[in-house]
Amino acid sequence: MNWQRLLRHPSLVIGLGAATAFALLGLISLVWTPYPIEQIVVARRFLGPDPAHWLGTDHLGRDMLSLVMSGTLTSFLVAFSALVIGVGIGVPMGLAAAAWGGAVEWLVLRISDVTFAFPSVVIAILIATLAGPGELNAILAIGIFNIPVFARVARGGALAVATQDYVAAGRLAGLGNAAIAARHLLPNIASLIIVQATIQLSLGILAEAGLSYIGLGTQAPATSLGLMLRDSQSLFLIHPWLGIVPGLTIVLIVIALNIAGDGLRDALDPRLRREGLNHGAG
Amino acid sequence: MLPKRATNAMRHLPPCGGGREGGQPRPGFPVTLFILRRLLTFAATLFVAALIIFILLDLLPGDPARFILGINASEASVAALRTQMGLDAPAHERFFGWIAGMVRGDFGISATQRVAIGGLIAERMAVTLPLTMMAMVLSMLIGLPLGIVAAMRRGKPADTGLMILAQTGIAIPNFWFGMLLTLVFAVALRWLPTGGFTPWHENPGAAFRGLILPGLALALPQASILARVMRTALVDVTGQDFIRTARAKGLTRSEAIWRHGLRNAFLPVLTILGLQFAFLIAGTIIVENVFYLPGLGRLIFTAVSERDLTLVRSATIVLVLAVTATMFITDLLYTLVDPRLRRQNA
Amino acid sequence: MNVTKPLALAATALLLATGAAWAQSSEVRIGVALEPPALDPTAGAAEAIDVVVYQNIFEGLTRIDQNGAVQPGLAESWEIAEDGLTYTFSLHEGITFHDGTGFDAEDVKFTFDRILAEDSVNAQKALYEPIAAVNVVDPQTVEFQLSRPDGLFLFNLGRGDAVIVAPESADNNASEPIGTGPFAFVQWDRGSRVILERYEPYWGEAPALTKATYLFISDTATLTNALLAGDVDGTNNFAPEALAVFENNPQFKVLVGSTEGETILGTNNAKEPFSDLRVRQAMAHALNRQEIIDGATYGYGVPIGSHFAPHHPYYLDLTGTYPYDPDAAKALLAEAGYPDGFSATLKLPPVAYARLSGQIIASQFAQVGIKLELISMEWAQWLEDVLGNKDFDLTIVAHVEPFDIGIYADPNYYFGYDNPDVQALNETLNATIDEGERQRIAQEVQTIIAEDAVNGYLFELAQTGVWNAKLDGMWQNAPIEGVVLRDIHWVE
Amino acid sequence: MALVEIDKLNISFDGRAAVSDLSLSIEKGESFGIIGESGSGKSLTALAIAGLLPDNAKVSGSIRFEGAPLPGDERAMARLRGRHFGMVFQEPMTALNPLMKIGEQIGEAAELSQSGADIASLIAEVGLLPDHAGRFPHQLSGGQRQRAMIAMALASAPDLLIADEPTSALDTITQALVLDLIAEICARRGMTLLFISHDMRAVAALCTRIGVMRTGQLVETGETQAVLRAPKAEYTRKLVAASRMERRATDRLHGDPLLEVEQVSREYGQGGFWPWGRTTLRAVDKVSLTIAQGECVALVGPSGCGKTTLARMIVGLDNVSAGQMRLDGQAYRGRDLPPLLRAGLSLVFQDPFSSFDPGMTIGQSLAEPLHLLGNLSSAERATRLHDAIMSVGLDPAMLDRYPHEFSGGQRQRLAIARAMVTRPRLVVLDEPVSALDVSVRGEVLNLLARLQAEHGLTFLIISHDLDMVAAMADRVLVMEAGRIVEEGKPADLFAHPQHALTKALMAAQLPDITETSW
Repeated sequence: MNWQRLLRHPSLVIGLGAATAFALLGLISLVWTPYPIEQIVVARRFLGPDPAHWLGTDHLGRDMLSLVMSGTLTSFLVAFSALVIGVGIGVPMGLAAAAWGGAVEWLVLRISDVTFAFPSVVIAILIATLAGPGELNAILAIGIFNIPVFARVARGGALAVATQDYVAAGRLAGLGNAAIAARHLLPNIASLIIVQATIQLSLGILAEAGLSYIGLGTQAPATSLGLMLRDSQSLFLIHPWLGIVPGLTIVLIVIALNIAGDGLRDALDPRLRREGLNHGAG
Repeated sequence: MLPKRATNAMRHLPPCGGGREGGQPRPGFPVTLFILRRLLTFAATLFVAALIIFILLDLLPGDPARFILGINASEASVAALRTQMGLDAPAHERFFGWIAGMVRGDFGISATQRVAIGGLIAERMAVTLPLTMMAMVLSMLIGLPLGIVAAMRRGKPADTGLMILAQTGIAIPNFWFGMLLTLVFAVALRWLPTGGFTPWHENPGAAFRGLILPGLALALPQASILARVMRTALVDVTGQDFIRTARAKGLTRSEAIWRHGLRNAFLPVLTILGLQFAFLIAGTIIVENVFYLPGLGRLIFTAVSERDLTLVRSATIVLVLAVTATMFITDLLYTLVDPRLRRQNA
Repeated sequence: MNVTKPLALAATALLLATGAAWAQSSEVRIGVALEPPALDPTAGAAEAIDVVVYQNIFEGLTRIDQNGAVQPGLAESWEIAEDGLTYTFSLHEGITFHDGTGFDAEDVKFTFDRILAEDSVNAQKALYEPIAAVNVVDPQTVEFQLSRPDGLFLFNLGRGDAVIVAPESADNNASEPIGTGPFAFVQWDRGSRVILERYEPYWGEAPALTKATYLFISDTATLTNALLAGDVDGTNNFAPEALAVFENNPQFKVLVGSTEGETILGTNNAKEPFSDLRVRQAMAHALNRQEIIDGATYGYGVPIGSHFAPHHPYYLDLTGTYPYDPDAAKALLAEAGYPDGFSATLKLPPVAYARLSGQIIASQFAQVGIKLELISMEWAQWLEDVLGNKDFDLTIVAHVEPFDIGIYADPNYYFGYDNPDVQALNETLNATIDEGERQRIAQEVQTIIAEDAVNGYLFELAQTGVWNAKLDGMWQNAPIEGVVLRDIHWVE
Repeated sequence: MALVEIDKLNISFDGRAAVSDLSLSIEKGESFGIIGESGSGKSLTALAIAGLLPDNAKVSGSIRFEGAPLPGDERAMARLRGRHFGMVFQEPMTALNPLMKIGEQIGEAAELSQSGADIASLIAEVGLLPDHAGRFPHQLSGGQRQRAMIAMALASAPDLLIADEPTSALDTITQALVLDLIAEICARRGMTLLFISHDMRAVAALCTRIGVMRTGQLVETGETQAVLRAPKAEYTRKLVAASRMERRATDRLHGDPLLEVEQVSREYGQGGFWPWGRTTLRAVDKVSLTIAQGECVALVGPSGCGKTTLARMIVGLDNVSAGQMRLDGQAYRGRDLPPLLRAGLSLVFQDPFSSFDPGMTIGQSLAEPLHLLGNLSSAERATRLHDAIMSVGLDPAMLDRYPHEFSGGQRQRLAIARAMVTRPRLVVLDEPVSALDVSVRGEVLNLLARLQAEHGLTFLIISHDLDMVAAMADRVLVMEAGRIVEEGKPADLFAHPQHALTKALMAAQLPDITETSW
């Protein structure tokens, strides 16, 4: 597999390119935004797009472009951190279930069942009441939700790989369960995990928006795309622009990620078309 | 770069560990036993979930008694109310009391609303459940036919167009979509109410109308996902040997897909439908806010902000029950649809 | 902004075209943001309870009118003894509760005994502590013995917390309220609405409305849509940011009035560095009130310089005490030993004015070097953290009790202000009945707390109602919480 | 008039030719066979006749059925297929709709062709029991499924039966039965047969005329006996030669016992976590056997007889339920095999495509067992890898390459190299050549024989291929239902089988191609 082969999938190139562009836009906000987003000048609010403020200003006179940049970063950060939690815990769980089997597998499946039984919003509500709303809450809620998703995908993929003779060959060579999981199972389900990760990333961005919208996610003075939508909601009839900008940004990022996921699926392995069907997750 | 997997080899894998011919007739596995086993797992899941909820809520900061009495209440009044609400008992007594109560169907009394929680939850379920069902049905009515059309017209403009539409549908946050729907169909056209809910017994028609817009808002992303899943599943099935067999029998490609493909393609769709219920439940919590529907999600939301612990935990466990029960039912349905699973147990 | 105008215009045009489809009738649907947790105003502090029941289902011996004045209620008249310690009330005749039971002096005695009982769960029990005894003279006469004079006694009797309940029904009032008011409770679809209907045997003048429905819509955008679509006829307090939707729309009328809500930057006076007067003065100088009012209330708030409602006759304009002056703020901070400012937390309850003001204040404070960390919390947690445990640096909250300057005399109150002078003045004020004297004392207290910069004084919340243009009789001001239906009617 | 006439058929995918310039004709009533290895285009040719090629196939040339060109219209073609063609495919498991009962599937075919065929009699005709009609495909054995497929193909009373590798997924005994059934039915109904297989013997047994295909081209065609006895094409000659097994084993002196299996049983609990509802399946039942140093022992038996389970326990992939094994006198129960002892054992898998991790280089895979020997110096490791790959006749430069770069035969050599890298004494070979094309089987077997001779290896071969066993083994063990039922030298055993199973296995042996007497 090389880059040229990947580049033969236009959807992957377009999707990945667009998603990367948004991620970069967010990353730039770490070092530079046109205006600081905490800086409120009420007298300057509701300005339309003009050379000083390319996307205008919001209800507190903050620069919309700066907010979108920073909000994109937050959205990505939340979704990505949640992804790290999901992959970091879910994949080892799934691998352990496949490699050890028996009681370990039973336990992993039951843990997945219980975790899955809690809708992410409910997790978010419970955490928010314990620790207060905020990005961390959103990360945890989405992350916990991601765990069983990755556990199932990893287990399913690893079980298929585990029936391969080279895994038996590894066992013959004296490898233990952990070594089998690390040497043979993990690398061979990596593409499956990457594709699922792309999907979960896009779902994470949507979930962050939803959580921020009901007030459980990102809190001012920080901003996220979901929070911008929330703030603009009641002003939609008067200043629709304030809602359209973050709303469209979310839609575009999610589409970009999904297209990239589809492209990756096609490029990495045609067989994933069938296995990686967990698109409902999220 | 990532390794290419030995895809050919997979085809040759025996279904179980034995010889590659994999051929002995297998004894049927008793279905009742399977159901019993799933039921036990189901109950265990619920119990663990209840324990988690209880532990989390027991840690909650904020005193419901203080909340009820507000900013100027005296310490004595607050303490009196706390005792009255039974917040002084030890944790394990409260937990098992709660569980035992639920088993009897007694969910206790709401701390802030002072009425039986069972009734409160039942009232809210009369909104949330139909709403979820409505969304489920709508998403199937929209998603499945579109998915089938796309699969049948694979690679043609109709397919591309539908899949672009589906991508967009997945990407639009449902609460935002809900608001846009309201603006068009309720505010501008006045075809449907902006929100609110008329109880079923009062006017079933009005109740139904009240659920259409929120149902649509919830259904859009799920319909898009379903359309994609349906399409992929059908395209996959189309490549299977038994479709070729069916064509060899004298069916055209599309006849073969209709007669043999759809039912098989429905298996992955069923899995997704089961998962979707959980997302719809989560989605209702958000959408109920947009349409001021008195659903279970808002009940939990309000109860949390009022620190009504007994209500929160019972309402949460009911949500968890709904999700778990759906997974259970999906399992059973799967067993019904797929005869291969009737003997298996994993 | 150019893009927005056409859309707003289009929406308006559409509405004009379709018109308010609602047939003129004697029914009204009112949108309110918060749903009450229960409907018994004597057993909970939630403002939302009063919004539904006050003066509609329940009545007190006196009632407060829309200007905040005390009017006769269930008591048609009263006499006050010379010493101000004995009040004798003559009750109206022929009053019945909605369940048909009669109302008499025994019910009054029951109500107040219940408020003052050991296990009382009345949120405002403290207000009624001066009552030493309630004596039934005859079925139409009841006598209150006070342990000390109380200038606000008649007002307090008119509050929702002191409405008269019957012993037969008091225990069920939380879910099935039974009072003596012009409207009787019909049903409560929890999470959705409360329906009231005119109580035909009402003792007083019959209201024009026959039915009122309160719809609970917390989301501003949703409420906007509901109003525009005609699903709701009005709301008593609409989020100011979206008022522009209705301001130039002839289908609607916007009622802007006053409330008793002094919005303050609550400051923990007992804690470093806020225990230093210079720090508090610096913060006062750093506040740009007008920007906060514009940003958080879209200009609808009235600036205040102390803890007192501007529409009250005793009000003294003290907004100039510490004018907006960042340089002075920096100088004061340097003098107090914080030349580079300091960091503090700002705990915000879940209300729009607090969350918005918090962001603006954080931005303003940043300019003088004070770095604020905003912490959003639910009411229950806010009550526990801020009010209960006094675990906070700064907070923003509106104090909606009428004439509540007395809280500055309580050193245990959450902002921890301990000034013997104010405490002494408050005691005198409570015992004083002479109007002129009361005004003088009240103004002195206002001045002291303003100069001490106990809290940051921001603005008086405005009441911004949006109603169908054909509705009349709504209260413009909110001297007390409630949406009083009594005078509301449709006009052609 | 020929029933089917193919003229200059070309099939290509994305510009790559899969079948080129193929012309042949099949006469009414004859049995025509196409022989070819994987990728030769034989199946595509069959699909082309039935109009079932994949969408992305580019086709040119003409195919005529009963003198008329195949209709281009999908519906007309479908009806033609339904009435006149019957098809049987290789994998009966995937070729049957898993969600429909057998009877319904057969009934559908009858209904579509309007043949009015009776399902019950069809089921009886293919040797199934009446109650099989009510079963789902997964409830049948492989042979039964293939019989059901045949019944389905017959339901339309077709003129032409196309059988595409109908027996290659079946075990020997079942294969023979199914082939007999096809031959018998064709003869009885006077049906034309197009039989496609890589198995020369099966084709020889069934067909009057054959064509040999290689890389999309028909290299030779003619009367079966003529082609097989006197092949004209070089490729045909090679195939014919490869299909004959020569005995490679020489009588050797055997040393002391190397492996002793003592009363070993293996039971599987089925039913999962909960204790009730469990049933016990005894896969291996008190098996005892001894293999001497330097011996080559073959374990034969039908699928599901427990031979693979036994092998897995011997190599330490699974634990015995009862009994024990000894390697070099040291007792073990399976997975408890200590590393150094493990190094003395190795296993060569059946499927060369799945026996290498696609993400690892050949060198990494080959080096994996080396850590059983403790810490080797990197020079020592390099030497071992070098020796191992040289010993199977491959280039050490291949160590840095990835599995997908190799053909099946090369991979099986590499798998053998991996088995040799620890310089084991006992090598277990699980169907070592059955997944390989006929033409490379001989090479791999020769390699194994050479290695055994050079290194004094002991072999345990698991197989159901009696020819191969006869060629390789010193001693044969016959296994059925978890027990060893007969044992002996191959010559004796096959000449005078005692046990019913051995007799059945012998009977199922297809006659040697040149022995077929038509």
